Amino acid sequence: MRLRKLRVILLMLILLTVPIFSEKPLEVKAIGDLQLEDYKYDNAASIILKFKLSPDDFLSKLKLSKDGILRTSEMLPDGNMVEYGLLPNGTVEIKKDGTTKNVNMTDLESPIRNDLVKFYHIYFKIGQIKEPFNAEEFSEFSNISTIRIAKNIYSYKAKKDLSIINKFRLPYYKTDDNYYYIRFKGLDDLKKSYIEDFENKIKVKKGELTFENKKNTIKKEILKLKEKYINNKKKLKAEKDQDIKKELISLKGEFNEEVGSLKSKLQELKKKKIDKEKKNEIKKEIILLKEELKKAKKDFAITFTVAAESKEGMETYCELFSTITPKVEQINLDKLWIFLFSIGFIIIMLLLYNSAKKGKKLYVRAIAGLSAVEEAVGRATEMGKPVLYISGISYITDIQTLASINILGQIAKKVAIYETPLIVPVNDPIVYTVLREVVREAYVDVGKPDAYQEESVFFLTTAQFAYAAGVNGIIVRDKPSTIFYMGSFFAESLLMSETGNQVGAMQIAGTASTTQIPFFIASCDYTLIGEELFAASAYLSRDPLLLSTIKAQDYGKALIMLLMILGLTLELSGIHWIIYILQNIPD
Amino acid sequence: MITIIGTWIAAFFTLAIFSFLYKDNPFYKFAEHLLVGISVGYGIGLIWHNAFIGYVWIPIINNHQYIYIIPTLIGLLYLGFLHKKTIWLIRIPISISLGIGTGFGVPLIFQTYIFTQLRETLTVFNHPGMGFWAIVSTALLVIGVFTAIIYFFFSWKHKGTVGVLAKIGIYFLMIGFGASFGLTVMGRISLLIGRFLFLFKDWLHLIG
Amino acid sequence: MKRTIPLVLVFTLGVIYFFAGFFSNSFSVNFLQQEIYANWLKIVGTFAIIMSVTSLWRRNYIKIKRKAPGYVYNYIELIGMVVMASFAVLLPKVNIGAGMVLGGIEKNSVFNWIFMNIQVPMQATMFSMLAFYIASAAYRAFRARNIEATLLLITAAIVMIGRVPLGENIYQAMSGVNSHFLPEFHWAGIFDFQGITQWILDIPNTASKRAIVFGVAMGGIATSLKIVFGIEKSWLGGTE
Amino acid sequence: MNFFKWLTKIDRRWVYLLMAFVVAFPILTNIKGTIKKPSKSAVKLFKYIDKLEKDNTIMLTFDYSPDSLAELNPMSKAITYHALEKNLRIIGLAPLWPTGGGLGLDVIQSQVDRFNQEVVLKSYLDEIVDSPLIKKYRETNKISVENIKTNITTVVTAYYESDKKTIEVNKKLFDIMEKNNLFTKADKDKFKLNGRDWSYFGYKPGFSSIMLGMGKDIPKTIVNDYWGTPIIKHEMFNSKTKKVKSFEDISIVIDFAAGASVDYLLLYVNTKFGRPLGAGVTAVMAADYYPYIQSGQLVGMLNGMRGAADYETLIKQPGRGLNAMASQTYAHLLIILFIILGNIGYLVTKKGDEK
Repeated sequence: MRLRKLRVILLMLILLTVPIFSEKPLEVKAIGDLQLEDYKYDNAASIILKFKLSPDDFLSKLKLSKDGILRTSEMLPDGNMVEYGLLPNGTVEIKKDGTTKNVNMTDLESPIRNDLVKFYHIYFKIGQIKEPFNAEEFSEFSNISTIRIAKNIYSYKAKKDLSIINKFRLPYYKTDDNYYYIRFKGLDDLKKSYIEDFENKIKVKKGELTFENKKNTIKKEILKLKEKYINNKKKLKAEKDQDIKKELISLKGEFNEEVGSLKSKLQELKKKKIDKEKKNEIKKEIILLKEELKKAKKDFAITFTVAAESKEGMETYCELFSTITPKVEQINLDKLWIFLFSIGFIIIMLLLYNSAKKGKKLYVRAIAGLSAVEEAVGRATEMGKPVLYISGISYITDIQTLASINILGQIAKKVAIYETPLIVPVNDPIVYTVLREVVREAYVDVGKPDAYQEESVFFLTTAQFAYAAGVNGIIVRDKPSTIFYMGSFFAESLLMSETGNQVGAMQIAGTASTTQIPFFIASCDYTLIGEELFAASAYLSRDPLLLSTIKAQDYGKALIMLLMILGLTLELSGIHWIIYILQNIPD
Repeated sequence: MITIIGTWIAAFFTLAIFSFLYKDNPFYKFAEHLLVGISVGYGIGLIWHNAFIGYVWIPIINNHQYIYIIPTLIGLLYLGFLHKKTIWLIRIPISISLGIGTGFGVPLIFQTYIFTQLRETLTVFNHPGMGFWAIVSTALLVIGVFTAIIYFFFSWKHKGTVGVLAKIGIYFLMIGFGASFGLTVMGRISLLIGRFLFLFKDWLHLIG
Repeated sequence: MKRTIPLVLVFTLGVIYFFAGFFSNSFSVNFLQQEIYANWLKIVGTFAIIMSVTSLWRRNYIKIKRKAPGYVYNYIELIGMVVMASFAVLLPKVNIGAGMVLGGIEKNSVFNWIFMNIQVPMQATMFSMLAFYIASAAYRAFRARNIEATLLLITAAIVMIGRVPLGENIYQAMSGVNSHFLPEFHWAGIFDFQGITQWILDIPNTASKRAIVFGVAMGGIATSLKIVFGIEKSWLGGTE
Repeated sequence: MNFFKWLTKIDRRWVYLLMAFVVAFPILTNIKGTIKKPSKSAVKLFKYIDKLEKDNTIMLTFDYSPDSLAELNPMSKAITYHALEKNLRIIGLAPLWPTGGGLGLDVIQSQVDRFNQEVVLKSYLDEIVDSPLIKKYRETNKISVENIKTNITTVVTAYYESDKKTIEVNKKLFDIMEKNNLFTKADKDKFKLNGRDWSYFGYKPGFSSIMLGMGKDIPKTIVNDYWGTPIIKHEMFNSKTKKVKSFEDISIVIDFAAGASVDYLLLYVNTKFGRPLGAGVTAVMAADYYPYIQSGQLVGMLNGMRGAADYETLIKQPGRGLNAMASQTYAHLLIILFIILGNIGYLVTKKGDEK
């Protein structure tokens, strides 16, 4: 009772702390000619864009100027634009600062060259055709496979283009005809790098002012080098060898070289002298930069350039701009329905739990493998041979392992009553400590604490196949009459269960690892499939309180089936709102 | 030389493990126990260098991130295991990882397993231009999911209509398991081929 | 006390982290999810090795002390562990010739040599033994006892043929066959094992796996909630 | 009737023996399998790589341990061979598993050896063996000339590895050839030079930070290669015209995986940096990744041994994958035979019992 009150208080406290950690949302703006329909914030660091895009959009935006030349452009780090035009003869025309020159494609740096190579392929398709483009003739463009987004960072208020930080190619999520969703992550990082940019610039400027410090650091470096050299010399001198003499010489040479270069740097620095005017100029620049940094910290914006790639690998760019200021959204509304469903499930579960507490009887159908548990333990007792229990090879946080722990609790009680020996080799150290206590407790519960043997539960090893080898050894030597496999299993499942079959043990398995179920079916007498594993502990204990949760699971599944019938009917009649509820954009 | 010794030792242990197929024998026993011991030792080595030095020692001692002393102290509660009276202390680190894992897991399970899977099931017909065969197949998919869920209902006895539906459900489940079985065979035989190649080629040099 | 503290911790952390998934402020994302979930738990988990070592030691020690049958092998287990661990942790990184280093866990260390030449071959051999066990399971257990079992074994057989070149060879050989009764019907399609395999994977296999996923998800959620709300306490391992 | 009863009670060790025989026989007698119609996903990957031009760079990531080497080595070797044959540049890396570090090197080195031996070294072997560098190594380690000849690059690299100056000395070998005018121009290009044609980083801890870093600057993130040489010294990373700077300059990343690494790489390589991703996975995992091929997030995929066999068929270089196909076919047939025999025995004895 006290624990329950404590829980209510704790829950209230947790809910009260929420506003403390709230953050102030930032302003949102969208500009440009991208037909941005909607956007959402998934969490503090990611944004979901929804926009409309049709093949015609791409084709109409494909840059083919009137002279029939394919063009693309690139923004240089200094903010200037360079325009590249691919001529039909394969050479490239570069326009920069108003001047034009022609070069060969091979002379260009790689990213832009790749773009042009792709353009060149487009030439083959459209070289002879005149504007306007006909979508049918370029069917490959209607087959968009990737959407690429380049994001440019802006300081929103200054509206000053700074630099293209990175280009991203994102998988999109397409709903119906031409709506695309894109999830955009890492806004936090972007903001950080944007601010870092400023800070670095300020550092550089400051460095220009304080060249005295540089001198000192160089002097320190020289001292360090000397120390290192002397140490190495000592080490080498301790040994006597011809080769080492050679190394010593080379070491000296290297040392002299490095010190020499440092010294020449020092002299260069000495030559440099900054007059007062220049100093003031730099100081002013720093002040300006600092102001911008302040602005940047407050708000910054991002431009998205959308490009699309057809499945055939052709790429077309469409410079659709939109500027969005990232803001922080407190609650992820995208997950609202998940929240409602989970809360609903919790309420159903607690209601059923309460009604079970009041004594309402709950029916649960027989589960074949579990009805056999009693028989299996009885068999072991008759034969005077041990019962072996394998709890899977996963961690304690795995729900399958948790289910397995509960099942062992029940089985251990039955085993304790008959005083049949029990062997539990465990794969994970934490699971081992828990299982040990569970088994001890079971023996105490049925009033036979003396029958409990300390070494019946033990840790074997965490390595998958070493564990399987160990278990195989135990099976062959101790010849258990009954083996339980409950929990999460991987490839080792058949190694153990076939060996168990070989010694003629009765085997009952239960796992939700779908890939291993067929092997258990092949080699075990009974197999609990999937969810039956989770129902097992409640079923075995026949505890009405635990059985109530099985009921809750059934309600959940009934809801899923209801949604399936309803959803399919609605979908087929063209109403999509259930899909809308279930809509979540893939990561 | 060291590689040749290695190959011979590896071949010995390979054969020792294979000998279990005939029957349990001292060679297998020796190999098995050595494997268990070595694998624990290997775990100790890896945890010491990667986890203890990497996550605990370097951050706290070298990088002065003293905040990590808190999880270290929590982790040290596992030492309670060494004595009967303090053994309850290990419940604390366990309860922490369990609480965080389960609490965080619930919405995630809802999202990845239930919502996504349900959406995929509902939109199966949303492809224009499906032929007759495709529609039949898709309908089968939906029927399969539906009936197999009914099999997992614990509140109903498998009798009457429910019994028939559950039966159909189990048929689907069995076909699924058959497919898993068939798919796995190739992978497992590949591994056997790998071992044979080691024995015939690297060790005995029977083939080029 | 011994039970209340863990139960309260599970409840508090369970509720906090349940909500953390829905909140998107930096406290939730950066602190709760990144720092504590990812970084702290990693450190806490490091110390669990203490229990594995003591348990292994204790188990073998008891057997050796009692001189239980085959206790010689318990010596081997202990030696294996101690030798391996001491190469990694205790011994210095000294060059011992032949390009090998005594201590440490680097590629040219003795530790790694033992791993590559003893542990790996044994594990790979254990793994490869599955090929034998699959064969024997297929021979012994895949009996057409009832419709369920028959479906399982027929599906398995079809998929197995569909995955090896044999499947396409059969299809090619059969594609010439035509029926006099139903000339329009593409008879060879029956032998298109690759195609049938793909269909099995896409339709009934997907259906069955999806249904299991629904069930497992429900069971998983229920088990998680039972633990958070303290309905299920067996993980505490005892009532004390 | 007795026969069928015997059939149901046959000792399983006979089953094991038959299985061992069926798998071992084609290996020992070198029976090769053939594939007429390679799988679609393999063809997709092949076409993508085949379309790449000379000097494009591909990145291979090795995320498997020795346990699953048998399944993944054949396909990684086939793809490496294809890339080298097409004169693509290769970057190798083991981002997730420490044990993948050595395996990846073995794969790339073996294929590089194949080329260097086939294309260049065979013709000029005598000169190289007598060069002062190799002579010294030969004398100190007492290795016969024949022994060195069969495995020259491996020996050379092993020597350099012990010296931790791989790239320098590798270049020396190249220089010896060049100084003595041993190269024709075609040969010079075909010679696979570490640092120019391929570069191997080994295992680098810190998966996500490594991936994020490589998206911006590879030399800055990786710093040193497998042997500890700063990779900025490699021609691949400092060339003026064909420099590899970040993921942008990598045409495709191909992951050989025995674990969940494909999922991670989808997230980083494909989603974050928009680079094409291909995969080679174990047969057991393969079914999980078909949806990604459908959505185009994976360019293509090789599926277990069959995938390797498919790829070997496509590049017309039969190797372990195709060899294994014979064993696979027999083994599959044997298992099906077992199922049939077991059932005949079961049905007949059941009927007998009923009578």
